Amino acid sequence: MLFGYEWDLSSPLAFAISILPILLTGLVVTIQAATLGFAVALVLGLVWAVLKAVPSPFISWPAKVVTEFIRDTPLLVQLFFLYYVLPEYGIVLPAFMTGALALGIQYSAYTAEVYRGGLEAVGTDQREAARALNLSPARTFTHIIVPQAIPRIIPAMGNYLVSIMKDVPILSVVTVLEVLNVAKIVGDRTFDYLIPLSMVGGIYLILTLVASAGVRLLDSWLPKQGIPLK
Amino acid sequence: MTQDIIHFDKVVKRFGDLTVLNNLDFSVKRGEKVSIIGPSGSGKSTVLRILMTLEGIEGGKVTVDDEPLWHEQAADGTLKAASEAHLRKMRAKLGMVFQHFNLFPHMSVMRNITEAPVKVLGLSKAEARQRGEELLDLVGLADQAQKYPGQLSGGQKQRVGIARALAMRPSILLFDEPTSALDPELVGEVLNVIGKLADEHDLTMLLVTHEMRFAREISDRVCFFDRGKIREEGTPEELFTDPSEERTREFLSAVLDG
Amino acid sequence: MTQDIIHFDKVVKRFGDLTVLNNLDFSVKRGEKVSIIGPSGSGKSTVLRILMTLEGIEGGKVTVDDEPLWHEQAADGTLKAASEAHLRKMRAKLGMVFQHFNLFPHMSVMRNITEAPVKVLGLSKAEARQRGEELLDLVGLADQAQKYPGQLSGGQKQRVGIARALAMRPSILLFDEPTSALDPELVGEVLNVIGKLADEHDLTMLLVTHEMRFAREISDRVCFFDRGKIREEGTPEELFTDPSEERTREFLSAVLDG
Amino acid sequence: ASLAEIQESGTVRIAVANEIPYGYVDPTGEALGAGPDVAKAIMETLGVENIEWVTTNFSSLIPGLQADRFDMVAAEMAILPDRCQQVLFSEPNSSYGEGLLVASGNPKDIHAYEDFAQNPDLRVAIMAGADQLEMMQELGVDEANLVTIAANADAISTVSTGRADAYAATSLTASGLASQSDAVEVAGAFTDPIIGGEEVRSWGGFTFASGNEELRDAVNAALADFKQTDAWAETLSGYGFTQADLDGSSARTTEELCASS
Amino acid sequence: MHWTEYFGPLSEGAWVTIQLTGYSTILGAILAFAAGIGRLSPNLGVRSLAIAYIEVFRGTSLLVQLFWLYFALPLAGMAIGVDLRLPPIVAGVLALSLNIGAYGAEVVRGAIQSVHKDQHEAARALNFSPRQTLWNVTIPQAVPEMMPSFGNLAVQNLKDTALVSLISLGDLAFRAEQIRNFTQDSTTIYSMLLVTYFGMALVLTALMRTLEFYAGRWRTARS
Ligand SMILES: Nc1ncnc2c1ncn2[C@@H]1O[C@H](COP(=O)(O)OP(=O)(O)OP(=O)(O)O)[C@@H](O)[C@H]1O
Ligand SMILES: Nc1ncnc2c1ncn2[C@@H]1O[C@H](COP(=O)(O)OP(=O)(O)OP(=O)(O)O)[C@@H](O)[C@H]1O
Ligand SMILES: [Mg+2]
Ligand SMILES: [Mg+2]
Repeated sequence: MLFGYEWDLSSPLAFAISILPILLTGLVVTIQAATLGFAVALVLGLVWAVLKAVPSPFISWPAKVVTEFIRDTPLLVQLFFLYYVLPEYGIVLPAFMTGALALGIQYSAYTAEVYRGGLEAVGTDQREAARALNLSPARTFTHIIVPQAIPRIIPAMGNYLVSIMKDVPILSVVTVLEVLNVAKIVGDRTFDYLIPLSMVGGIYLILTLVASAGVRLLDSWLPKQGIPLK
Repeated sequence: MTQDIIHFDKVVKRFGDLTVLNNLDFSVKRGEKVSIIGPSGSGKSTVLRILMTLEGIEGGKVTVDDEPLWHEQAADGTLKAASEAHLRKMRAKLGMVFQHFNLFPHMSVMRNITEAPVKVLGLSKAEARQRGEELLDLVGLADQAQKYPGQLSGGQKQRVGIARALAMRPSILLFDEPTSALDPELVGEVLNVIGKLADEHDLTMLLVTHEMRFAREISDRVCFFDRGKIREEGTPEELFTDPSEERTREFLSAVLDG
Repeated sequence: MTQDIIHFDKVVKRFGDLTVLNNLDFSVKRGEKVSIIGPSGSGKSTVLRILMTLEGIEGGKVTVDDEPLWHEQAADGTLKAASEAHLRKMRAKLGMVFQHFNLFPHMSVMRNITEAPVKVLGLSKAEARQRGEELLDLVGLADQAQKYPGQLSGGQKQRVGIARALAMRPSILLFDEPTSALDPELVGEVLNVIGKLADEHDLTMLLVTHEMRFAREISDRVCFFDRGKIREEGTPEELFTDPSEERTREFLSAVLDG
Repeated sequence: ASLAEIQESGTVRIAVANEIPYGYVDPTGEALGAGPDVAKAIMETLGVENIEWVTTNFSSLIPGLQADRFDMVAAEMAILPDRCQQVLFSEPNSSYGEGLLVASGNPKDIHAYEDFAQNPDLRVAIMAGADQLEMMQELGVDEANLVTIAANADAISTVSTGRADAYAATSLTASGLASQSDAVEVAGAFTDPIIGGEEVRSWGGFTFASGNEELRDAVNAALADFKQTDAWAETLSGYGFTQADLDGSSARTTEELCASS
Repeated sequence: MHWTEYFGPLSEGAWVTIQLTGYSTILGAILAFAAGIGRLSPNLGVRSLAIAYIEVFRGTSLLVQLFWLYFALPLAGMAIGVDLRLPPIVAGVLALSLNIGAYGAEVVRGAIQSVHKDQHEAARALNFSPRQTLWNVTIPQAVPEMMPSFGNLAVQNLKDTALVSLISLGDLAFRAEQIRNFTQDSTTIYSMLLVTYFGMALVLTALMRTLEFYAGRWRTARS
């Protein structure tokens, strides 16, 4: 029994059907962790992108080193670091929060690049036209650059959301009961890993195929030139 | 107040090791229409971009309307590098039409024209819209106000570019090869609009172009640029029919044949 | 064995809805040098590409050296679509020089020329290299054998392209606008090499070109293509000095002025 | 591998789950603990010179045996009916009672497993695959209050940071962990859980893949002899087993343990 | 235990990590080429197989794949009477390379498709067989195109090796866990671990850049 659901070992099919609700509770956690991690990555990535673009090397250079460091070290180790080291300094986050934070930090290094690429893809000629019209730098950024960068940024971000989802199982090592961990526990208890783990594979395949199709659809819906304001 | 609305005094402009303008002296009178011609890389665009404050200068002084452009008077009377506020004030005197139009692709034609007047000049939306309609009428696009730039032909785009620059009521209008990115059959409509402007307004116009026939028609004066200097200047007749410099002759024979 | 080395018999070629060749009849004699001229989109390249087996046909029959090109004899004597083996055999008779040279950028000039003889004809490396040296000598590039295409000028690249095609010892050589991607000052060197080939070899040559003077010099016959048909053909003198069709006259006057 | 193959090659692969004091590997690669030390003595008797130690997660021990990743487990795994259906157990090598690891000062005042059933605000950590899970379920503890950790070593951090209020493990594990850190301690005045009318006591033995009866029988024979010696008692008490634990180890047979419930 | 004593076990783990990265990157590259080329094959069977492989391994989580190979595959093997009990090192290398190979396949496919159609026509006119065209013309030109992406994938692969510690393979992350087990000295051990991975990634990046330079020498050859 797990989460109040019994399983039925009478036949492989009955077993698979009986553990599906259990796995789906895990899937909910997976999606929650991915969503929260993605939100962190979106915000933190923007911070990195802005810091890296600051003209002063005293700010941009450390930001570059830090993001490179984040990008070049394994999520698993970063997760362990946050989970075991932060409490030594009095910061105790629940496992789920720590996991989402780790996902967010790891992916912020990637989303920062997406922001940078999206903003840089809006050519200098647009900045110059805005300047010639005496638009203020702030207005140029919010009303000229950003609306044109968004359609380039959104699909790339969508792809990272799919990637984050695939990294959520790593959170199982810090007791987060996402779908893989749930399947593993079912396996530990029934000594049958084949069915639960294969089901997790299948669930993931469906999830990512659907999500990727969604991203492609979104991409085709977005106007190519920019998001018209109003 | 002198007659000159634009004055370059020994202006030096470098890109890294490359000196693009080398002690350039150059001036334009109020209301004058001046064409700049010359080989590629001779610094023609650079002159316009310095005026539009898109590029800084390394030496000398530029004056617009008797005020230094890239400098301002410090409290103690000496000149110091211009502040952004000073540049904003000066920039209001100038408008620019770009080679590649540089319209905002995410805004409708009308929004392209009204955005800056509303946000920068503080016009009401209604005023800006009315002025926009007049200008679109002027450039012959009254019926295209609600389209997006992506839906227009090159010639139409450039005419929107001209309307957008005019909407800011500049006293000087800069054109950087306004027709060279257009298909040949679209060049005429844009030149027509520019010609109309030249005839009907007392705007000061500074025009970089490769359209020799057109330069000849509309200009009060033509300047031949070569390697960051004015090699020769004069009325269109003088320059086109009887250039005094060998270099000018060479250039003209090459472009008029081509 | 007939005199014709190439024979198009009511050939039909379509791209989707567009019929590019419409019952084309056309033939070339052994050793003949034929130029194809005509407006853009008239199907000139398509003829060469069908011969080189880069495009299939939708109707009619093409014969090369008295053998069907796009068909082969089935066991029961009927014609069926050509197999890849048949195409390979037929392709060995033809060589092609492309407008954009299409050299292999990752191979040295010598390897560009020797790769196919070694891999396809089975020559030894030494043989292929010797033949390569002779050919580079012929096209005047004996000293460039070790360079990569990226290090050559356009005219040099095209001469390598010619040497590469010749290295396969084709009996028919096809040229698709071999000079139109070149800067004007480089055209001469390529035309020289082609002229030399035309004079000294008994190769059959089929040449699509916009160089009218050159077509006149080297061709035994000139064909004027228009909308997928041969509108008029004849010796260069006939066609260039006294075309009988109005359409030909128009075309010639347009290109000879330009 | 079968007994014959092991004796032929002179090498046996034995797994531990890195649990102090049952079976663990120190950073130099030396295997220590009640299981490994006894296994070493047994292998010497059986004439196997070479032992390859494998460290793995507790929950991977049974799958590992089934997948032939090692020949034997020396983790003092509790002999339980469910497990008997999957693998073979030797006769008990040790017996041990339960314990609880709590944060220093025992702020939540926890003294028994039953506390978690009675107070739904308390969260208890257990190790993945360990038998404390069954006990908690028998006692009616809410699943939502169980925190499953992957290894013993994570317990200190889990408990000291308040991610769980206690860690339920055997008394030896709890005291071993308590000695490693000042942030945690063993819950005092602990009462063993009573399940099915009996105080819980576990019997640990060596574990083998099903079908490998020969190896098990050989180990059983050597173990029976070794348990008669002082060396056995010294080894176990050296790791903190009490006299009651030592006496208790012979109180049940594997057959009884596998059949019960 | 003093922190300097961590170096011994950590360097043993680092060596395992390096080997894992090396083997799985090479095997992954082979799989990437096979599947990338297979995806473009005119043969429907080959193409479907390649697409299925790519989608399955890109569409599921690496950790799920790893656990499946390690825990579930032996049971599947038992069910059909085949011994599929892979040793951890084999399961680890296999999972890593299958995963990275699926991502690499898309890179290979993209690079092959980026080779201009002109090149295929020239090869055809010279009577190269399709196979000769692929190996002598297309792939040599596609390789420099792939190298930057392969560099990123190699670093990704290095990072992913940390996951094999979860199936008890004695890599760098596993050794670190073992030490933490003993000393509970999380800050030091994880800091050392992060820095070591970072250092290895920098070296790997430099290595891939060098390789990229050699693969694309003809591209930089300009007059
Ligand atoms: N941002 C820049 N950085 C470096 N060099 C520049 C830059 N902008 C212009 N240049 C160089 O300055 C020189 C003059 O450029 P400019 O654009 O003024 O020439 P131009 O006369 O307008 O030529 P064209 O007719 O080709 O537009 C050229 O050699 C150009 O390469
Ligand atoms: N692959 C293709 N798909 C669709 N249409 C094609 C294709 N190749 C050629 N065409 C069309 O076929 C017609 C004839 O093309 P072809 O290249 O033979 O013309 P051409 O006489 O060589 O012209 P040019 O002088 O411009 O090279 C053109 O209208 C062209 O657009
Ligand atoms: Mg210019
Ligand atoms: Mg053509």
